[in-house]
Amino acid sequence: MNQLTPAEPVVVARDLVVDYLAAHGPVRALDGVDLAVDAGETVGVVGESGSGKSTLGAALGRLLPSRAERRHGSMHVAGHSVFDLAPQPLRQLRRDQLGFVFQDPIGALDPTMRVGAQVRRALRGRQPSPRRSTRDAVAALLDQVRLRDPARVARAYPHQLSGGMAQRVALAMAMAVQPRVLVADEPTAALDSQVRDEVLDTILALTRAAGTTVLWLSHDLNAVARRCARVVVMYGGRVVEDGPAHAVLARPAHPYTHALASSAPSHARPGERLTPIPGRPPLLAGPAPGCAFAERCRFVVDRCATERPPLARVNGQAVLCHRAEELRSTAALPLPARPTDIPAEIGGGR
Amino acid sequence: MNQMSIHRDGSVEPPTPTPTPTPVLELDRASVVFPSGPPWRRRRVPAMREVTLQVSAGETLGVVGESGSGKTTTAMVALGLRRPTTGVVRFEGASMPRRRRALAGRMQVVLQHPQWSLDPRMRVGRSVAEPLVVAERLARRAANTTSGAINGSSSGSITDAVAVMLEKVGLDASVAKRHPHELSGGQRQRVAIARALITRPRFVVFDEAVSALDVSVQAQILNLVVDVQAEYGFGALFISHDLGAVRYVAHRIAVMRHGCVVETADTETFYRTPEHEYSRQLLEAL
Amino acid sequence: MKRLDWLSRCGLICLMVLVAAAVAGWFGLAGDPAAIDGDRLRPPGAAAWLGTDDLGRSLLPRLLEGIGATLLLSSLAVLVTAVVSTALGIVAGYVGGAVNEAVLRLVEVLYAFPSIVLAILVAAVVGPGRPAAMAAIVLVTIPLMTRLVRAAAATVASRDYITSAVVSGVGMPTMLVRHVLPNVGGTIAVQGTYALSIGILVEGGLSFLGLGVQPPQASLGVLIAQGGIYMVAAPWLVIAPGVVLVLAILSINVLGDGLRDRLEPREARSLT
Amino acid sequence: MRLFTWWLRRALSGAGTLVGVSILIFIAVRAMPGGFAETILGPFATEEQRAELAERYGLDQSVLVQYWNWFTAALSGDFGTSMVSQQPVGAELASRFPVTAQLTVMAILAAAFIGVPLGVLAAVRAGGPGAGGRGAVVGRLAGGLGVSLPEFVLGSIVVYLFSRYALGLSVGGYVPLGDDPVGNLRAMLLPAAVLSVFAISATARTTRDAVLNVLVEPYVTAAVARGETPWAVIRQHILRNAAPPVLVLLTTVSAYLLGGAIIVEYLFNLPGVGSYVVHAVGRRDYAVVQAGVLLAAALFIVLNVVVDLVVGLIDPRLGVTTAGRRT
Repeated sequence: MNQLTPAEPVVVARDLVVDYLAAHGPVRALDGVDLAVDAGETVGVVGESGSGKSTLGAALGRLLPSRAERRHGSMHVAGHSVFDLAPQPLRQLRRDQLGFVFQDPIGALDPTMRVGAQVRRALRGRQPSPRRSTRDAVAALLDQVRLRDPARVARAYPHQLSGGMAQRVALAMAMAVQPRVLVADEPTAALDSQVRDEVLDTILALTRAAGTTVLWLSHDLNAVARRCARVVVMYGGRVVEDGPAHAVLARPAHPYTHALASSAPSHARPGERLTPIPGRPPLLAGPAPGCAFAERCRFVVDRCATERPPLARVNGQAVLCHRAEELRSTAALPLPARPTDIPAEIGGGR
Repeated sequence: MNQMSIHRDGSVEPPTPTPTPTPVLELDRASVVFPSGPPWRRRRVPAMREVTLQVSAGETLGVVGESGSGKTTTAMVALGLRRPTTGVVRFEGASMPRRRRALAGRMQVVLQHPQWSLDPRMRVGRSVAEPLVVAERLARRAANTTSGAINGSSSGSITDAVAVMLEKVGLDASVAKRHPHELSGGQRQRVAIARALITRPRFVVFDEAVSALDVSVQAQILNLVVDVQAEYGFGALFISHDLGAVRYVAHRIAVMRHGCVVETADTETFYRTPEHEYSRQLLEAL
Repeated sequence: MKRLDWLSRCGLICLMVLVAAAVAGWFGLAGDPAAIDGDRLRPPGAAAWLGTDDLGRSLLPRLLEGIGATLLLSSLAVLVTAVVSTALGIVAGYVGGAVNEAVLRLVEVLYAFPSIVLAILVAAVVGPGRPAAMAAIVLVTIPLMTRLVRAAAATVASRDYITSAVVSGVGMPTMLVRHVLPNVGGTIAVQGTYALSIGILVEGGLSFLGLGVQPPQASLGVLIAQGGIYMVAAPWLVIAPGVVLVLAILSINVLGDGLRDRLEPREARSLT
Repeated sequence: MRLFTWWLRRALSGAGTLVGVSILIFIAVRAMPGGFAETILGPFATEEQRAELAERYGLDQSVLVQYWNWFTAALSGDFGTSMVSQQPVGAELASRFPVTAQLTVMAILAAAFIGVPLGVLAAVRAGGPGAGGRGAVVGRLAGGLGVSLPEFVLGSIVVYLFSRYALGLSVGGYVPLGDDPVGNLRAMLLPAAVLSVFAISATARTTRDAVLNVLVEPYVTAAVARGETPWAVIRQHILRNAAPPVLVLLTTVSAYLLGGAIIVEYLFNLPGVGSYVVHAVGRRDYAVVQAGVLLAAALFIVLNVVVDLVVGLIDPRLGVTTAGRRT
């Protein structure tokens, strides 16, 4: 099953381009994504709606809706080229190597089926140890995601669960097969803030114990940076910044990351005025001629609009910005809004 | 022009609005109970329990709470759209009139969903003008029944008012000729704010007004709310599940949970150490 | 403005051709429908393009007259339905509460009758004839249309722009006319289209049973019923009006589908 | 328990509808222009005839009492006497009902076993590769044609073809199922087939819509993401969740078929309820019309209540009363 050397990345996207076909023409969702994730990494993928992060997550399992079309590039998961697989091996890959957790926890469970039956289906094909019955296996799995009273949850229908409980069930089903990669698409966006932390703790503890690589897609830069070692920032269908969480948060190298961090109200100090990003996220119809952020960027120069920025390395970060080097040397992108509240614990997760 | 924003710019001290003798809006131990279940086994589900709140002129009261905490019910009660089962609602010192239309133009609301905040079949200009047209028509009718006619504004002056208002919220006046689907979510929320403010209301409710917006657009609208509030001096109820956003725009914050207000305190407190344990949880989750 | 797909446009064109034919027949361009001009039951040919009937009347002008009668009768009935259903549906959906409950009950009772059965009851009460056919169409289509308009109005009533209009002091009549009606217009258009096809179906069925339009007045149902008697000897007497009837219903249905798909686009998902 | 109370409410509401329907039928016949007696006896009736009629129908009693007597009698199967044949309507209906029922059931079975799979196929194909291609248009057109083909047109053509050319099946010659099952099926196959065309197409169309609605649900995406095969997803998740709207449609379709059966019986000369009622209208035999219409409506209402129960068993969310609050 494991044909990979540990050094080889478990997820590799190369210049991946995906379009959605709409009535009025194509909309570009991914505009050339390059990303490599090593086995066991926990990566936060941050972006607003329309940034392409959900499309990227879906592309990992080739779960794109039928009106989406890959135009270019490749996606490799555990050594398989996802877009070149025949249906049967593709299902095999989804079943054995991939786990997904989606935003709407209750919607992701079949409303007409008891939870236990659904979990059992996820376990099907797995060999539970011969001494244990399937029922025990289901209970054990539900117990693993820290659900109190697993037997009762197994008997319940999804609509009888709270959002937090349902998300734990979804996690249990995704982790039932001990996948190599878990894609969590805004797993806590629909949850109340008290249970949010608990669910995230469970996800991360479980994946760490299983050695599962995690791609956590989120719109919340700070929440992601607090728990992931590595942060990937997406904008306009591209990865614009990629690096260690503490570095990305403390010294963002891309003007967009910087602007995003300084426009978050939860980090404004009392009496301080937010600096909003003007305009709105782009809607691409084809390849962006230059940098997709150019028209909203404070540091824009002529070539930003006409020339696609090449990959630059700044500090520990990989950045798609023409002026990355220059901005770092002039220290144009400090984060005045973020004084000292992120000490060394960042990046360590919990 | 705006004392409030001077406070807001840079000063670390919390902006304290000049206290007015009577609050613009006051909820006095208001409770709302929904009946539920079949008629023969009617259960009563409380959505608001003895909620007491006051909003002064020029003050923004933030209400923060999870879904199901009763904050939207609180908004509906404050707007007079729902009568409390028990308790009193007072607007400018007087209890809510029996006919809600008596308040036309003096109270407005900005709601959550940008795609539905404006009538999709109406041009933006007409949407913005609507509250003003309604208020003037009602005023004229009231004047006709009591004394003689008063001079209402012509359609020209309404168009002007719309243009002024649109510019005030950072949009070009030409937006008035467009339909909502031609605008982005952030622009539509700006229009919704213009529509709410065109009658110079004394009290405005913002119910999750930025929650559905993109992160990078939220800050624009939050700043706009802060600015117009400072300029027009209305009392505001800013409701959100996001403590970060509430803390940014509000002068005082009420925390709701299970239909109760568990803590009300100055915003300052919510940057440091709120008293109630639940408030602390919310703060930590930021 | 998104346009209709080609299939729906074909439906629209087909419908317009039928209307044009009916108008042409009305102006006598195809001859006098009552004139007896030759042999009885003559097959289609140069003299009478669609053959002649049992009295020796040419079928073509009678067919055009029938198209006109059927379309006019159904359209008038659907117009009545549209007005009644829109009024009931909008008020029930927006106001809710007891009004909603009452309208739903009424609709439920009408809905409990299978359409032809209800039409038969109407014919029994009113007596066979054109008024019976119209009343039957109205009563059959009202529950279908009211239900959907009500549901659409209820959805609109929960929208933010309605709440904010209420807060602004917009009164009920203005609200219904300015905000609710325009926003359920799509539903009314789609359901009105479907109601028209049901109307044609009901008129045809009722007239076929001899309970709707009465000869010598023509309608597509009457022509099919009368032609049925001579089916074996002169199949064209049934086939021509039958094809026209099917064509009319089909093009209206296809048009309705197209309108609906445009108003409620749905996303498909692949299972692989 | 919750399900039971929910269903009980549905059943009570069905009973209410039945009462409403009966009132409507009663009023419709009693309130005819010219008055009830006039309508039945004609303008040249003698005083004696009038008196006899008044006595038989209790016309001297209050309308409420008249209604009550009629309705309670109808519930116990007594629909009065036919004006024309002077025979009890109930007995005649009972002898004719099996024909109509058999016709309708055959068509419904065809709808369920042909229409539902076609609809599922169409929906799944719509999401698959090559969606929106020529196949989709042909499917749309075929489905549209099916629901646009009235029984009286299709039936007339079928009658013509099968009477003109020897095609193996004859038109007419009905024998009861109990007497000669083969002969019965030979006689019923054509009428049932004519009736089925609409049922199959309407079912396929609604099934397609219902399945398309389920296909976009997150739990379908989640199942696909777990690597389940398309067939497993269809069987385990899609069919169960698409079943409620399809079942509800099937009741509507069966109501329609009860109406369509009238036309088919008339056309194929079958001794069913439909032809009985149609002839009764022509003869102004109102007791028969009342009874036939009431029977059709009552069947539809009962069917609805039964389907509600089944739907409630499939979807556990039904019957959960939600507090009317928005947050």
